[in-house]
Amino acid sequence: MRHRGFLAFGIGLGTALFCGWIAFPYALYRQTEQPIQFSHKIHTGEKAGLTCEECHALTAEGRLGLPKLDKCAPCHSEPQGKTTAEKLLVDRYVSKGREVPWLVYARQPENVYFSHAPHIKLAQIKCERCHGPHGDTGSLRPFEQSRISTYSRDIHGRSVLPIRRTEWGSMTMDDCSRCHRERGVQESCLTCHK
Amino acid sequence: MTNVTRRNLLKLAGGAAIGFMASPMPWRLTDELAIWTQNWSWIPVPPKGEVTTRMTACSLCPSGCAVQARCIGGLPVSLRAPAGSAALCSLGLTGHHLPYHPARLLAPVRVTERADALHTNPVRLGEVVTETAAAIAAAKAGLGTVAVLDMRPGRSISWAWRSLLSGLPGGAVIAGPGREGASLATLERMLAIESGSLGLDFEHARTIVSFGAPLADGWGSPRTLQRLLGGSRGNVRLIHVDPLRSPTAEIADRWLPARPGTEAVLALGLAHVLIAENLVDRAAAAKAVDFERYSLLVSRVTAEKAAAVTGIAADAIIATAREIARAMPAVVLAGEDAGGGRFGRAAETAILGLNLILGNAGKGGGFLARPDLPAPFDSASLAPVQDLDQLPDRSVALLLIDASAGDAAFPWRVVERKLIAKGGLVVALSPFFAGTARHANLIVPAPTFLEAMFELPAGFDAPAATLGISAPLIAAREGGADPASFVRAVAAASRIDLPGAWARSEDLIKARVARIHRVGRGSVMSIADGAEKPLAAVATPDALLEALMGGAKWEDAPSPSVQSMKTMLLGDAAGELERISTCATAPKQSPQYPLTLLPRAPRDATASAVVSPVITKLYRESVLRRSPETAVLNPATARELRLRAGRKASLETAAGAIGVTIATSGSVMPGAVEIAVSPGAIALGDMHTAVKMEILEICAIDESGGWRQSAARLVEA
Amino acid sequence: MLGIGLFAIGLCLIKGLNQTNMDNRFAFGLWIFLDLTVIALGAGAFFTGFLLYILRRDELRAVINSAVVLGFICYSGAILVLMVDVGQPLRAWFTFWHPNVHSMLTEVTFCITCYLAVLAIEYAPIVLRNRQLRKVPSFLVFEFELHKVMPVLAAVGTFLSFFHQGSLGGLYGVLQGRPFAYRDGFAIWPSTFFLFILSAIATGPAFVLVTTWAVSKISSKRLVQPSVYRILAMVSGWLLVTYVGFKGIDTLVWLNRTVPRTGAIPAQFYAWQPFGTWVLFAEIVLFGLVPALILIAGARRRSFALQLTGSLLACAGVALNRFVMTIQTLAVPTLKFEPFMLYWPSWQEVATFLAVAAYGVILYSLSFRYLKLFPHERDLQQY
Amino acid sequence: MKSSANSGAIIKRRFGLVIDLDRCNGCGACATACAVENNVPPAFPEVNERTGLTWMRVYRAENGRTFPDSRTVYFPISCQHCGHDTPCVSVCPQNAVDINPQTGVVSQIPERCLGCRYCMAACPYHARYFNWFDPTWPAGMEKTLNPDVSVRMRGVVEKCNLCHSRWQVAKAKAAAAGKQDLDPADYTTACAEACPAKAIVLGDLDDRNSEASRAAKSPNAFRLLAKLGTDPKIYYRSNREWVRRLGDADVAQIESEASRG
Repeated sequence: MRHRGFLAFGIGLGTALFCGWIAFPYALYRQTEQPIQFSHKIHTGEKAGLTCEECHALTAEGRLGLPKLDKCAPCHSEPQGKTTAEKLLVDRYVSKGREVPWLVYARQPENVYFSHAPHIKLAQIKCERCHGPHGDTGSLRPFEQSRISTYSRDIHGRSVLPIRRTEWGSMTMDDCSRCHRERGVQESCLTCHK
Repeated sequence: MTNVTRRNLLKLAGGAAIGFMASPMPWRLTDELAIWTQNWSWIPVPPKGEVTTRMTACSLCPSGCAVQARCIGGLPVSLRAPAGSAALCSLGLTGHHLPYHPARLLAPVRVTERADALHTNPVRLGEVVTETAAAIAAAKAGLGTVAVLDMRPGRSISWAWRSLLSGLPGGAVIAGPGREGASLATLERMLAIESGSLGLDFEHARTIVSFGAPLADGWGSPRTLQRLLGGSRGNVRLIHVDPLRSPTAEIADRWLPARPGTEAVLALGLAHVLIAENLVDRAAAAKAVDFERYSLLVSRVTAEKAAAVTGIAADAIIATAREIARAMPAVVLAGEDAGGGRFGRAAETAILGLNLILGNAGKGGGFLARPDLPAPFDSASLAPVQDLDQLPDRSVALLLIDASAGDAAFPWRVVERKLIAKGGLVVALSPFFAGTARHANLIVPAPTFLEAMFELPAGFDAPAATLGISAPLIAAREGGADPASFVRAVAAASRIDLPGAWARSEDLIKARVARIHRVGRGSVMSIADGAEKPLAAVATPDALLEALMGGAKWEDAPSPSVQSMKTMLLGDAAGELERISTCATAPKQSPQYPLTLLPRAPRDATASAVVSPVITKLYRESVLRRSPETAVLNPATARELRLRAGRKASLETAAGAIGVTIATSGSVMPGAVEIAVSPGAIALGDMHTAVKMEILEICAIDESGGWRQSAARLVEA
Repeated sequence: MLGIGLFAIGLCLIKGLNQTNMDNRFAFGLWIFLDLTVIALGAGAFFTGFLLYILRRDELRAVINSAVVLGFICYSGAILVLMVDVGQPLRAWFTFWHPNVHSMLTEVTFCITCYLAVLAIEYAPIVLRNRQLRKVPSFLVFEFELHKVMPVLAAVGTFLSFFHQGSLGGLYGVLQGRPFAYRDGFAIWPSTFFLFILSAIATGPAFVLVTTWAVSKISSKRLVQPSVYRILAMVSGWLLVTYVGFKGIDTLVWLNRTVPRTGAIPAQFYAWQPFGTWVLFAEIVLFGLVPALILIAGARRRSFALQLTGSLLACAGVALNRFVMTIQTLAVPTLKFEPFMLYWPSWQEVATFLAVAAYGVILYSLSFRYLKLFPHERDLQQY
Repeated sequence: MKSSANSGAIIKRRFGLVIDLDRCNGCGACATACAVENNVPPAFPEVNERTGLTWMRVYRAENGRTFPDSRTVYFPISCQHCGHDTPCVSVCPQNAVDINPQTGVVSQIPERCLGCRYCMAACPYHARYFNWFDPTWPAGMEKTLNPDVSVRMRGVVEKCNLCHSRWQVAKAKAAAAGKQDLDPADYTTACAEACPAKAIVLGDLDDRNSEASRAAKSPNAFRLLAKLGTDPKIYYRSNREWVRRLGDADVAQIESEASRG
């Protein structure tokens, strides 16, 4: 009798823990593949020999983002090699002159005003500090987006817990303000929010 | 293996509860839900894209202010005045909203009335053209005449209309009513000017005598207002005649609140003092063939008599006359009657006559002769341009309304009266199912501001002819129709061949620009760098067009001489003025309509068919503009008539009644009742609220299509 | 009633607060005013607890359970309404995660939620005394344990309640932008902080008295000894006297020192009908001093009628005070050129509150039916 | 640690507006421009002057005399950005309101706000507005929204922040050029920019040679409800004595047209 009671208790506990720790994080995120595959390694390697700045350049307004098609077109007017990605790039985008609808891992939410300029130019922070070392990744991982908050997993933290395994891999408000505090930036909501 | 007891279930639940608490799920869910509320899918998200700045000009009123548009991904998100040029008004600041206005038409429609509400059913453009052609045929067969109501005359499309009408019975282009400075036509008649028109030289005037010209409410070019408000105010004096304590009265150096309807007497009284005290430019005055009669006539209207009629102290009138003479050049404007319409011919003649005895004709700071802009093409015969009151009643079988470049509020009653008994066909070219177009049977959607090229001929208050072009920033919407090509189509359908090689409005505008370039006179004013270079320095017509598209303005060389063979101080209103000068008395109120109704009509309420929905900030969302449901009285008047503030009442005139709430304010003239005119529900983009009877609909009207102040009464509910 | 109310709540949550008649000027409306009142009346719970467990007035054991249930209802009800009142209920927890320690509202939120927990725990043993549940051995143990810590809980509860009753008063006292509500204070708390505490503990017992009487009328049973009523009346009466005293002093200080310093003119506050100076009079004398005297007299003369009227008046008084602080404060203009405004609640607002009231009644009657709210009930039925 | 020193450099400004009431003729361009700049939605049909959203609101007031001596003045009123004991900052339970140390601007963060409206009760200028409705624009008009300002959702408070997005853009531009501080020419508010009479001037009140600080020091300059001691950063000026009395808090109530009878 008594023993069976504990059994029931145990089952309850077990299932709950399983759902909470394993099933939930899995269910929370919707995974989408990028429109086409892309290898930073190839482009930065001796093959193309590009630097980060050549594609991700800072504009006079202090904006910085993904390269437009005109950056890709010169080399990719013809497929470079046999990969499907190449074929897609040329057929679907370059030849049609359509921009590639990349899914941006690090896109900040609508209520955030973020400019790369002060971080790169003034504070001289390295890209890896926030974006991690994907300059030499061979492929693009699927884009993960929370089904509820619609936030990209990259900005809301890889882990479901508010803990950070690596220096990068999470661009939550806390991460921003931690860094700001370390550097003694005078902060207020309006410094980053709009 | 185990029998399920209630207690076991309890324990299972307990375990589960503890388990969940120990997992990240509940906490993360709370967080995610909070973030969800910050990113609701139904909250609009602003556009993304690169930021660019593009130049154009505002086509929403004849002032044609230069506009600098901030664009995201090529589409304008905000409009502002370029550095160094006149600031934009609320209409201009929100002009880029209009292409998305809920009243916007995206296909030709037929308007039908069911259950006393208007409905629209889409029709094909072809049908509209054939029906119009049919109506033309019917007119030719003797059913009636054909007329075009041109809400923005002076554009080159007007020539297209005029050549279309030239062959048709009674064909005439009617200059749309409710235009600022329409009174200048009267002055032109007094000066017997055949060609060209008069331009007003505010720039050099040292005194502006405004008879009800609402300068501070967007009347005329914003430049004038900014001169009056700006730092350089020192060198221009404003004398304002207005029974309303209006924003213009607020900024005037001298305010003369003459009783509504007594403006003519005030003008004659001023003339009397000017002549009696020998303050006039005799030489100039003597040019007038009827000067003797005039001075005799005004000699009857002594300052004291004028005072008795107008309610303005005699010494104030005398002082004003001297003030005017002291600070010449002084330009005298006949603006709007206290009801917002034109004064009527007699008053206009009396008021504008002051200019002639002050010698303002052809003088800097006065009225300059202004050669017309070159026509876009030569044409053997053109239909005349007339005013509405020159059109006989019950004559028009086909009325075409061109509201493609803007609209203005005016009483439809005056137009309706012109249509043949069984109501002829009314076809409108308008971007919106609003304003004048709502009275049409068929509407062809024209492109609106920023969607197409619009030409901007100078407003009445520019000393010389000018031309600007409003360049399109947004691709025209599907289903729209170009006015010029509509004219062509109608002409083709009714076998009228039109001169000139043009198919679309742009062609007409380009043709006109080319002709300006050929004339070679004047200079081009660039907005970007404020530089002014002679037109001769512009190499090709295309170069000129490009400059104008970039926000530049062509300005003709001023030609001050007004050659006039036969100046008439009493114009064609001599008889009426005789009557006024002899037996004018202070206006008496009829016992059953003891109040004078004075509608307050700011520009953004009457100068266009629709406004941006954001204009609600000035009306419904704040108390800056009075509510159109509030009738405001002087406290004394209210006491006299036993009306209590805050009560609901019905405001009644001979023409109708509306429901209002009574309010009192010391700023209202005793015996008057003020009501604000504000954009209607449709104008503000609310297509669902039922259209209410609006204040202007119960005001008295005049033949030229304006509103007059009217006798009214308030009956508490 | 519950149904309509829930529907109204649904409207407010789904369509938004445009369902209410509140506006940018009347940011607070019926809900906040009633919340404040209800919470003030709910003070009976902790104060009786305080008298019983701390001051050891054992006669009050007769009403403590009922008082606790009342408190629980009032507080949970108030919180329910608040959840509808805020524009973004799903973000309410931010207050705990990113609290602004300077805000009176933060104090209120923290205290009220904590105290609600306390009440829940105090509620537990009453539930557990239910005959059915007594069968479960572990529950018995639990209940016994609870009883030992009850004084501690009472103490904690008392502290929390004192604090948030105060904070509720502070809520308005700190509004230095609203000369009508702003008060000078001691230390960091404006005088209203203490006045609210006083008025709450003064009317709390009165409310207990009223409800107990009402219940015994409805159930037509004698529930407590007349002596209990007398104690409640006496306590309430004397506290009310003190309150009125302080309130009077505070008002004088406010009129003669605080207001002039803000540049406002006291007379202006009462220049607007219907809120004339009569409000001030009613608040202090009619519903303050008068009930106080009636209560004391009633207690002295052992006249229950007097005790009851006094209690009713006192409750009305505290409501009036909360009304003035909430609604009149917002109605009085601050800028010279802006109008005086009034507002009427929409049916959604009223219905929402009625729903909560209904919930209160239901919960109470259930408790009364199944639980032992009045320990002496049985014995009193004997004779 | 050059970088940290660099980014930590202290810039302290006190931006404020100086509004010349003798120039304002109540045209409302400031209110319109503000709404366009800050994505303030147009009114629902049900909305009235008590539930509307007007970050910049123009009040009409009269001198209380009667015709023909009656005079009208217009008070453009936005958030007054109080610098001392800011009433709304201390009351917000969850830090949705704070003061930006670099600009002195009082912020209101809609994403943090829970809509308790305590700050609105605290504000003596009624400069804070609550989103009673979900924001909606006519179909297609969302293409005209300003990308630098986030659209607020229903159930939160919003108010003027001196076009802070423009400040952010100017800062970014400066940073891109390697400059620590923005060029004053790059930053002005929409209302100041739109005013046809140039009646509104934005500037750093601490910067001795800014036009604003000079105007604010003129003898005819005053601040609304200055006696409350909240040190607002919006100054008004008028040469007309009755206007100054209207603006200051120690004269008897004057009948206001704003009451609409």
